[in-house]
Amino acid sequence: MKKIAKSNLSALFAKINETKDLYVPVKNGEQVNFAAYSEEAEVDLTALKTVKSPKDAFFPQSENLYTCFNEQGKISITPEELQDKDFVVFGMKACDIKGIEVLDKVFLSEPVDSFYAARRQHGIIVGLACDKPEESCFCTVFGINPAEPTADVAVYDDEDFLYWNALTEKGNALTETLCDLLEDADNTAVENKKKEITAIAEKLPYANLSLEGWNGDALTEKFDSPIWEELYKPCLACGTCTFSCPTCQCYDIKDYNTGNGIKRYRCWDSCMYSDFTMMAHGNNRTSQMQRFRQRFMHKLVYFPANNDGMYSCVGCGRCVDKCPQNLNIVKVIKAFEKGGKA
Amino acid sequence: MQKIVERAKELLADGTVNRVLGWKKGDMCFNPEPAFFETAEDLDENFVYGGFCGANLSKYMIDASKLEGKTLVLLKPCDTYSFNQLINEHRVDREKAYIIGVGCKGKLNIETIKQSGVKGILNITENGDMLNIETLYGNTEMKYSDALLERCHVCKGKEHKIYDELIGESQDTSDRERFAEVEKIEKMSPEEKFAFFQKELSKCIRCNACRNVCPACSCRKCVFDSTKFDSSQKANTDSFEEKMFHIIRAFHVAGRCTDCGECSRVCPQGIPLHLFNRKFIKDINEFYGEYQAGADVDAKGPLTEYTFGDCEPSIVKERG
Amino acid sequence: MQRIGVFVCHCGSNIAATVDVKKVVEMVKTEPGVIHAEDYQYMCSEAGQAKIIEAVKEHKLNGLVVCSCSPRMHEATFRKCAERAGINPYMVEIANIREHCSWIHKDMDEATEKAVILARAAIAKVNLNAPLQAGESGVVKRALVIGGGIAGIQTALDIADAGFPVDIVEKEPSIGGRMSQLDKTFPTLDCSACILTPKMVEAAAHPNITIHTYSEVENVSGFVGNFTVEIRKKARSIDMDKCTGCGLCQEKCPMKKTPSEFNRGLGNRSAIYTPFAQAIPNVPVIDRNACLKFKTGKCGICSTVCAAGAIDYTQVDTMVTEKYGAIVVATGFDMIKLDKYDEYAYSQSKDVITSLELERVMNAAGPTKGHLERLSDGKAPKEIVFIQCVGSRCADGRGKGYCSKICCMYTAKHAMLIRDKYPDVNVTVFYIDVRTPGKNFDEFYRRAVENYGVNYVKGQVGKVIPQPDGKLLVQGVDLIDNKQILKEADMVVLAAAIEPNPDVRKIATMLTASIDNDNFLTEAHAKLRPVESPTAGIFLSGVCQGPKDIPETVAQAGAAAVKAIGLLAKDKLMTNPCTAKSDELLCNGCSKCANVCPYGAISYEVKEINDHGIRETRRVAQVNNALCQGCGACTVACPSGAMDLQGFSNRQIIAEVDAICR
Amino acid sequence: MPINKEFKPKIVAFCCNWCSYAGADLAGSSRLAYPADVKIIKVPCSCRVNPMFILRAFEKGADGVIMCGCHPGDCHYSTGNYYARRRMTLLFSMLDYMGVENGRTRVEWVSAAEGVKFSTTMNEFVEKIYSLGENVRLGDLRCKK
Repeated sequence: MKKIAKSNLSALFAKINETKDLYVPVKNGEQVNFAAYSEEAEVDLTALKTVKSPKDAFFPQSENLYTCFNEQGKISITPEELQDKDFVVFGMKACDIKGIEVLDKVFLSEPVDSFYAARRQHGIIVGLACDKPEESCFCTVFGINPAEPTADVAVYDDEDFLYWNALTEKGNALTETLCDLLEDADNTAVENKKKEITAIAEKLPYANLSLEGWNGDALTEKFDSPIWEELYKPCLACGTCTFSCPTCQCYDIKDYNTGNGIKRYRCWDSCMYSDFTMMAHGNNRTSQMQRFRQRFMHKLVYFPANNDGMYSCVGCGRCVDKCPQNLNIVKVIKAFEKGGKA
Repeated sequence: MQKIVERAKELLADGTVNRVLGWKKGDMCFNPEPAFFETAEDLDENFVYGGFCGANLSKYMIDASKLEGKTLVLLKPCDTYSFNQLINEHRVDREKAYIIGVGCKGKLNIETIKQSGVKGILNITENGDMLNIETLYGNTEMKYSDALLERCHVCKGKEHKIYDELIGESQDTSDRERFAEVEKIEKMSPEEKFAFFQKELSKCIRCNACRNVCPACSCRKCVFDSTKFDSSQKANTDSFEEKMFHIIRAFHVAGRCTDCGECSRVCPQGIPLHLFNRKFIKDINEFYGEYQAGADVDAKGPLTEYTFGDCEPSIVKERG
Repeated sequence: MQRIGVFVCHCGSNIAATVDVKKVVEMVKTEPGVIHAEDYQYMCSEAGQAKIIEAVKEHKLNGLVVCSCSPRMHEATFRKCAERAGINPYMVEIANIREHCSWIHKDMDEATEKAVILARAAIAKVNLNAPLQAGESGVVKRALVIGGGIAGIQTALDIADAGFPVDIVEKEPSIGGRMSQLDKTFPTLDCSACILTPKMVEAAAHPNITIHTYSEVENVSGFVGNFTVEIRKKARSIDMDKCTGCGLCQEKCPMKKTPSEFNRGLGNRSAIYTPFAQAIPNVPVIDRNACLKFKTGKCGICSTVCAAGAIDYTQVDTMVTEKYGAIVVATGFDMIKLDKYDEYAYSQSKDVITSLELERVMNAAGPTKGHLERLSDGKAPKEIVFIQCVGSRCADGRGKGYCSKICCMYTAKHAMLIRDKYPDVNVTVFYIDVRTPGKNFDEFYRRAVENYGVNYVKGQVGKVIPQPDGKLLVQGVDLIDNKQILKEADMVVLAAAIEPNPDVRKIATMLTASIDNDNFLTEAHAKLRPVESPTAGIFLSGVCQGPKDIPETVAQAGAAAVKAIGLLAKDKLMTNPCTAKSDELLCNGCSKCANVCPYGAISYEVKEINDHGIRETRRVAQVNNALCQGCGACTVACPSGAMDLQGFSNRQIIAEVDAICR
Repeated sequence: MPINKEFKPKIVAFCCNWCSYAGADLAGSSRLAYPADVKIIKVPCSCRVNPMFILRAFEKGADGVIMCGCHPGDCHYSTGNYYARRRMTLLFSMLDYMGVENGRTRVEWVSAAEGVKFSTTMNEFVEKIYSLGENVRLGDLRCKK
């Protein structure tokens, strides 16, 4: 266990930034999002949840795959280079880290996504224990402990100090490079902090949410339920839930015409969009009810059915906070618990 | 609220309407959702109308207009402008709507409350002019007027522009100059203006919430989703794309936007999107005479009208 | 992707001197879609065109780009050439490398580079071109004239003389219009009835003219060459075939106290009446609101006295539906209401009258049998004041912003006639300006001043105050002498502004003809197409388009007739294929496009749409290709991009932009 | 004109078929020079110009966009340029509001007889764009070479 005075954090960031790329929660206006570190950036470690999850660091909202260039009829193709520089994502929460595990299931199973794999290889996660869990949090429902981020390094914020606990080899290596700035510390403060967090976590309004019945066996029963018809109606078909979600992994591949060539890129897509998986004949899901159902069935039924029971929801509560019309996965789960007419 | 429920039940019972479009209680006091009710029991059990019922229900009437029979829709004063505009554009059917204009004393913004530093909110109760806030980390309070949505501070007035009947009292909440923010930006240097919008728009994640909630953005297929225009985009790949999207979106609703403020309410990144629409409104007022979209159901709209003596585009330069 | 041939013209040395045409050919060869590129001395020559045709055949081209002079010069040539080569003429685009390039640039490298870019833009466009077919539509060889005043009569006569059947629809019981109410006409002072009546008779007798009086247009559908019009023939209560026009019924009618419209309410008429003696048709109508028979069921005198048995109390309105190729609007004008100008005491004194009322007073068939007398007490006036511009050129919003144009002349006429017949009567005219452009008009006005001693005062009248002794105290100002004027008058005549017939807005809506804020119909072009409405097949005759005097009205009536004849003479109309087209799957039915269409070419249909398997009833825009002129206003008004313009589609223009900016 | 060999601006001119395109032709036949940086796109009427086209030009790297149409009152289609005028006024005002240099956009009414005006306008506009330099505030970086 190490520690660093919070007043000295900028030195720590600067040090990391010397050799690696560094992503930290940065405040812009009233919103905090992960962004590349710079001296001018207003780093904010107090915000519990960034608006967008930090999955961007591993699976960017948009990334180039390759570039075609046309010069007088001669076409050249340049693939985008894979990530080859180490980078640190500082301040990820336990739920977001679990979100990356969900993405791993998708992108690291065959066929492996080389862009994602390269980022995972070079990415070092510094997890920050949740100082003050909020009312929309329900990570514990998915067996996540907000006090124990399963990162390369787990960090605890306690008054004047950040406590630093390397958990993996990558974490140790990073700690090594920062040894000048970190000092040794005992576990007391961290243990107290963990107890504090756990105590709050137990009191969270959604702590007792039950996932009973949400598994692959319930596929037809859930799919055919009339409850969806009642639930989806206020849905605007926007992508707020999808784009703030730490586990959503759908993307679209598109071409951008630069005038002299094409940049082929992929970008996040949302199953809530009416043109999601649009094909020449039209769309395989023709109504918003079907699209709405797809999102939750995928998170709570299809994904666990195909991934040894791992849900592709981590209870971060971003969709609970951000849905413009106040729909969310918690309301869906509760509606089914009640059998409709929530 | 009880009055609304009673009246809604009467109208359901006597067959005037087949369903009620209102707000349903959430699992927290601050997250009610728009909902359709078809039975008296459902209304009794789930209906809510309170400070957090900010959602403008008029756009849901596009789909409700296609349903059998009439829908009772609850519209706040500002929502009625949107409804009128939708009638004007033949997107909703007046005959399919029974409108109860509901009173409004300003709607609350949970984001504003959270941004004031309140964390772990469990319950919020109104207590006169104050809100009592119960949280995981103790209790606190806040003035009702400090927790309002931006749009309520520049309220167009509490008069319903269209309704079949009215229920409930309203309170004036306007305490800011509608165009003050726009004017502030207009006074900036080009560099400052650019920096301001660059900073705000860099947050955009192209979730389309602003577009999808907007009652004026009622296109079956948005140009930004359509391949027809070669404008189909999804990504925030380059900062230009967000600019293009927001300029064109504002342009497409120019003269049609009622300034209902839903875009700014729903933006997950808190981008003050109303600053685009309100700029157009201000320009239209200055260049072509005062115009409030949705105030008059038969209005032609400033961009489908003209006069010989309209100002030239060079006015932009001349104003400096 | 098309198979495109690019043909670069030297235009002698016009292009080749500053643009390296060989290099252009080389550069464009690698552009997407280009199969073949060549240059030639004169592409527009027979030999040049032969090269194009040959290349089309050899390389199986389906799109052509010609880099040459302006399309305004030879686009038509190359389109015809394409047609001869067997490809659609709209698959041709011109890159203007002469007017827009070689002629304005000196540096060869610069001009060549620009020529290549212009060619690229044209190639990018052709890649998205689609073959277009000019449509054809038939022409119904019959015209409708709405309004039976001098404008309508003249237009109808001219069209009828050219051999086409014409129908006149007039809402009053007789044709004749305003001109029939006038006494004399300027500048020659002929009797109005003497020159109008023969025209009316001629129209009534013309084998090609059908007159529907006491009738109104109820509904119009269709488009240029093929309008369908429903006409309501109001119940006249007289069998027109039986009536001999003997007039006995009117003489015997006991209800004689109805104010006469024809005499502007200054005299009375019977309940069964013809508006005036020379009415055409000379068949009376029964005013059912005034008739005792209709009000109480008792009476029936007219029926008793009618030897021809023409009276028919049971008649009902009938509808006539007819097809027309062209429609001429000649709805004319009326005087404005003077209720906003009460300072002139029009409502307070019988001796304050409008100029049109004065026409009736001075007319031998009018309420005073042509004697100039005060309507209050029948005394001969000694002092008459004319006030000009009552409601015209009005900046304060009470009246009209425009000049009514005819008032200066008719006031000079009135003043002159009065001074001529009653030399002891003093005539004073208050005016803002005297406007007398027109052949012999200024001479006429000067005669009034110089030979007849009419007192013209430049200045406005503030107030007319009726005095207890029946006189009218006129408070005015003389701007030239800069003094207040107080004048006691026996009569005051107001030159009230004229305004389009109020019914015209309803008619314009039916015709989808555009109309301005003053209710004047708008011309297709203010200068170059002054007698056509922007809506194809609709023509404008007379004051419905703007204030006019009789000679101008007759001239315009003839011009409108010629335009209509030009249309009717055609067997088929070719339609411009570059028209707007609505994508029903994207259309919201919001009407923004229709709001900006100057031609009324967009209508809406509620129909079932199959949107990739989802069937829904939707309101969608439809473009009438016969009416659309291809301006594209609708395409920008449309937020969803459902409305696009063929030949200048969104994607085509964007492709050009991209090609230029890359 | 300032000589800056490095900077070659891209300038798009939308010209209506009936007046301004003919005005440009007249400038050409009168040999009234203007810089080759200006490339003309023919549209039937200024009302055909969608704000999207203008943003598209900037996106793809244009440094200035000018729209020319018939003088108000002279539109071949009667009313097209009135609508265009309102649209462009609002669009330009918005671009200005967002900090884009307002000299990069312009509307000029040029009749078929005004070859001189066309040429003068283009010379002025190009000069303005040179003085503003490269357009960095609007435009997609992916299109920059």
